[in-house]
Amino acid sequence: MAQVKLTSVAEAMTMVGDGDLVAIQNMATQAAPMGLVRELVRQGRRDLGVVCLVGGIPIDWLAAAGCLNRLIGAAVSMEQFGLCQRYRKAVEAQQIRVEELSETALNARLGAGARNLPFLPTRGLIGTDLIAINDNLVMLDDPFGGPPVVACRALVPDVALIHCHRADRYGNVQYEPTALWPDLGIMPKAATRVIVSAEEIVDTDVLRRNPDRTVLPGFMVDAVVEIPWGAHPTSFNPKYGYDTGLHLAWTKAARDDDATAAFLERYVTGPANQAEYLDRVGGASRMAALQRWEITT
Amino acid sequence: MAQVKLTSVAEAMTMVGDGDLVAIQNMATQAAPMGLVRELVRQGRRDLGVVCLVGGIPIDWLAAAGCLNRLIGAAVSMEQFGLCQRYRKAVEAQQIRVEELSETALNARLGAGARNLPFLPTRGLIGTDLIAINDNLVMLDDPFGGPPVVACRALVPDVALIHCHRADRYGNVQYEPTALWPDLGIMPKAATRVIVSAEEIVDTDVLRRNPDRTVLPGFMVDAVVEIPWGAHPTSFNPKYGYDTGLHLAWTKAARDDDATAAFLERYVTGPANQAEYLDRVGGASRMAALQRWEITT
Amino acid sequence: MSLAPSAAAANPPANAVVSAAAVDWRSSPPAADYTVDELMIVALSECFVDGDQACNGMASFIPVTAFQLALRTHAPDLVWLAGAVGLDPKPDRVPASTLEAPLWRNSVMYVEQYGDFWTFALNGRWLQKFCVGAAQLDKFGNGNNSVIGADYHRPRVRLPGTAGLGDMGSIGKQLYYWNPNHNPRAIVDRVDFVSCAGWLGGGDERQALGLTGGPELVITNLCVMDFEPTSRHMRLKSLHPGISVEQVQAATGFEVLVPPGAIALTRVPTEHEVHLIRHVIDPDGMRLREFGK
Amino acid sequence: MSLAPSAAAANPPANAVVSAAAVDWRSSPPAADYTVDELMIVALSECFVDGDQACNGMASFIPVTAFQLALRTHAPDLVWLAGAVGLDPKPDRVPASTLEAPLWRNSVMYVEQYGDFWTFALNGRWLQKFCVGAAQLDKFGNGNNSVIGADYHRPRVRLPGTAGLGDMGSIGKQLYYWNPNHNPRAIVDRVDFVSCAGWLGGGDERQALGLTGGPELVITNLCVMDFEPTSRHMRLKSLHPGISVEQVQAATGFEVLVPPGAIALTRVPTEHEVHLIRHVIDPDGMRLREFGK
Repeated sequence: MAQVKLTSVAEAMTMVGDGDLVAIQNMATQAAPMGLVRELVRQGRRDLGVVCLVGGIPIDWLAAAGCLNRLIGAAVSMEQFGLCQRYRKAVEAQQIRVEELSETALNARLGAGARNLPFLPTRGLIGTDLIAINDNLVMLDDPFGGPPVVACRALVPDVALIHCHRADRYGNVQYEPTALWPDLGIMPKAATRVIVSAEEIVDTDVLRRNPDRTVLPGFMVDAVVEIPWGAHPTSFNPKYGYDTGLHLAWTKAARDDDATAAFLERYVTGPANQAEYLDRVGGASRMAALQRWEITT
Repeated sequence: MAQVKLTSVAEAMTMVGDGDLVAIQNMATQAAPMGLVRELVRQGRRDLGVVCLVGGIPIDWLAAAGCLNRLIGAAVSMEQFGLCQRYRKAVEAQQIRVEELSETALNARLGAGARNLPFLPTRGLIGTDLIAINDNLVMLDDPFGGPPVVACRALVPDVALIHCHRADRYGNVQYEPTALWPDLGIMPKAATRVIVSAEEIVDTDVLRRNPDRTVLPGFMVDAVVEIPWGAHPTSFNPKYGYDTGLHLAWTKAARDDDATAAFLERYVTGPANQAEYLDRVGGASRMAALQRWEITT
Repeated sequence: MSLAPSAAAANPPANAVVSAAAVDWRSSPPAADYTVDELMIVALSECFVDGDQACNGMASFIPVTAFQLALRTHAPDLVWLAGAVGLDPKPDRVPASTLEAPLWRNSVMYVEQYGDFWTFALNGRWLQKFCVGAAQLDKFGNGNNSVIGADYHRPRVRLPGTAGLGDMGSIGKQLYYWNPNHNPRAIVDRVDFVSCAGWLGGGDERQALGLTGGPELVITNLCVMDFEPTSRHMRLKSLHPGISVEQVQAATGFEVLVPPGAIALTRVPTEHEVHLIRHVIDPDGMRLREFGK
Repeated sequence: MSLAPSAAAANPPANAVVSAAAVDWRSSPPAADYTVDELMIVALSECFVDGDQACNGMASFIPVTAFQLALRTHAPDLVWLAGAVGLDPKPDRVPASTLEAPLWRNSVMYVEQYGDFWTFALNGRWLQKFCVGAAQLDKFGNGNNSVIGADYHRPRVRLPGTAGLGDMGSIGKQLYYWNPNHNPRAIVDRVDFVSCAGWLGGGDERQALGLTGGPELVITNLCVMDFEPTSRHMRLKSLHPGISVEQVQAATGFEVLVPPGAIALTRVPTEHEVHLIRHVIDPDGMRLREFGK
């Protein structure tokens, strides 16, 4: 039915080049493609831009590793674990330039990119200071004589990084019933390339049992890799919760340059593969606890 | 959690007034809220407008009964059963005015209506004759210097009629996994009022088993009624197929004014309720055959 | 196969649980041992009534506790969209995050965000009240979660970002600000950057832009404030028991309007409300995290 | 719980079925007893190759049979979105409707229409070929499914309506018209109303509007036609065996361009192709409904 897209994480991430604009799935402490993000750091990508809805720990790790020079998004926060301190410092040092958008404006930019429209309108943001500072937003009169709108210029990320519950080797992507945020609903459709990590690669016939749960067709996907627990330390409902302990360890390390470097070496660049990473973060017993959504510090 | 919306079909349809613009779910031979539509005819509504994606037999019955004076839609067709002849004759006699839109233009008009935006753009229709004849479409330059778009004015139907697999008494609407057309995906969200018929009214706890299958929240719905086999003679996958025999009987009757009147009396205005209607169209044994998707003439 | 109506359609039941809760709520005496978190929750809860739809975002322990309190007392028909995802959920208790799945356990619907949630929010008929937590809030009810400092591109402090606030302030919502730490750096004369549109420069400036809705109330650990209808300037509405006008002024970065005459006292939680908050809705005390505990 | 890779990831299997089908297809001799429906299906099938995504609308028996034939012969990696809903379905046989659920049985994905299908179609990278059935088709490849008559608001005949064609003609698709009843009222000098944008007035008029794609082929029961690249005027490409240029001209409402020299013959279906069409893909002969049978 289609081409085989299954590959290794190392091979997949060579599709991301220095300077690329990378859309990353992530809602605060949820559902980030962490296996793919760690590989970006390991491969030493530079001058990346990030597009995110509400970015959390992957943004902070990429900022800490010096991979980023710009970000387009609605917010960056780890919610209960606070602001992303390495990201924040890099922005304050003007090393990362931020295009801050409201959620409807980000959705409109991505929706226009996905549909090959030059812009889409929103009625959000009117009255805020976020319009004047942004060349990608402009007030536009309604041609029918109604109220004006904010035209949001089409945004086409170079690549989108997505994590899912299961996929087949052709890149058909399935998601279990849970929250469906715009970073899965629209972001990958806007991107030029899509790289997907899956908790599990399954035969296509497994996907046919629940065609309503397939969220991306294989023809949109350029590479798919199997990374069990691939969203850790973010949550991946319903399979597992976020890792409180690793988030806290990171927020502590992030206060200090040496501790940050040691943390990145131990958890990000050091492990040669997902199995080594999982060993270092606590192995099967810890994953079992997260699977029960236990809050383990 | 919310207000009770459960009522009778007769009571529900008093929410539709003469002259209203009524959005009707229906894709050719699929998924039309026929129990609600028949009640519209029985109550003798006049000067109605219809909004449909691809309208089939409900449009033809409404046209035959003299209920319509305008239609906004992408097509009217019963696919294998041919054009809707009573609708066609009424249009050719200039009794029904047609605003014909491409699918993306209809979606854009409804999407703008649903989101309280004055318009949404499409790149469909450019080059066709459908733009010049329509005051609700206008070419608009891209404020960022890209290609022009067709601005599609917001459309807000007065009421949307929807059929679903199950609902609770609060109007939470669930749909089994199957095709999800824009007349369910966006049309009810644009309408001022929403009336839903359900194959079955269930306890809310039944809906909680599959929250991903709930497609409309109760707060959007104004009335919900239980009408088993409520889409007959259109199909309602996966529960039942379309009724070939009744479609053929209609296309034959529609050729002749007397036969049309007799058909409407027998199947539309005559039956006092859904049980009587089901008796006249073949009762439980016929429904069982449709449930097996048998093509029964 | 049956052609008969289903049992659920034929027998709409009385909602016995709701009635019992309503009786308790009405007859319960003021609590002697309430705390300020409970006072704020009760005050916010009163803003949400039957017929409203409420939703919450990240780190919103006070709003999610307030919504659940309203549902169990005066507003049994309130619709709650937990995390802007889960419709009418039945969480065991307030969890450690207000944007993770444990909050929306046992929902009736998972609302897809891109198409559905924002359609509901933009439409103008639903979700017409929104609770806002902002790093900076000014005298005209504008919010800032973007940057501290004069130049957006050279911020002294980078804040998390506007997220949904940049929308909610502009699309006709009634805004309810809450702040558990009323201080002059948080409640300021003018925000450094408007990332949530309030009454803008005051007066009819918001209306002139074609915006409806706007800031309604500010609920802090010291008082409840509203906005004077002509100037749209922040105004004292009620003092929490034991707090003085002077304390409020000292904690505020501008001169709060004080209406003439006696200042009302914020209603004290009832024993029943305190019981629900402490033992039923939030037994783990997650709400105290908003107070740095 | 396992931390090891799944079996499906570790063992990508060879696709044995596809290979066998490919061999049959290449070595099969021309069929002696093919019929014109099969000839048209084969001609359309050849237009869809590996890497393409194909979708179909209502009453499209020839396209859906052609897609399935391509999948079983030269294009095993073709992606088919049945009814613009079901991804890679496995229908038992061509059913009585090409827009009802039996066509998309056993799909990998149900594509939601409003958000997803039209996003895929508008994007410009996918679904780049589209089969069009039009009541009227003119010499520049414009289609009409709207009205017959000079005044849209006073039609002599009300046709079904543009549905998706009004989009597909304008958003960069390569259009493949099929018509099993080539006659001068259907293939006309100028359509009464353009409801599917083709080459418009010919020449570079389409390009001047910023439109890419455009009509590629017209496959009828008499011949295959393309469009001359400069004038964009319809031109004979191949004659079906036994059909003359004169028969084509007599059945066409304008003078078809005829290239100099011998006219090619449309390729005759192989025995294998006929077998697949008659006995595997469409054993009920639903495709003959397009010929009024």
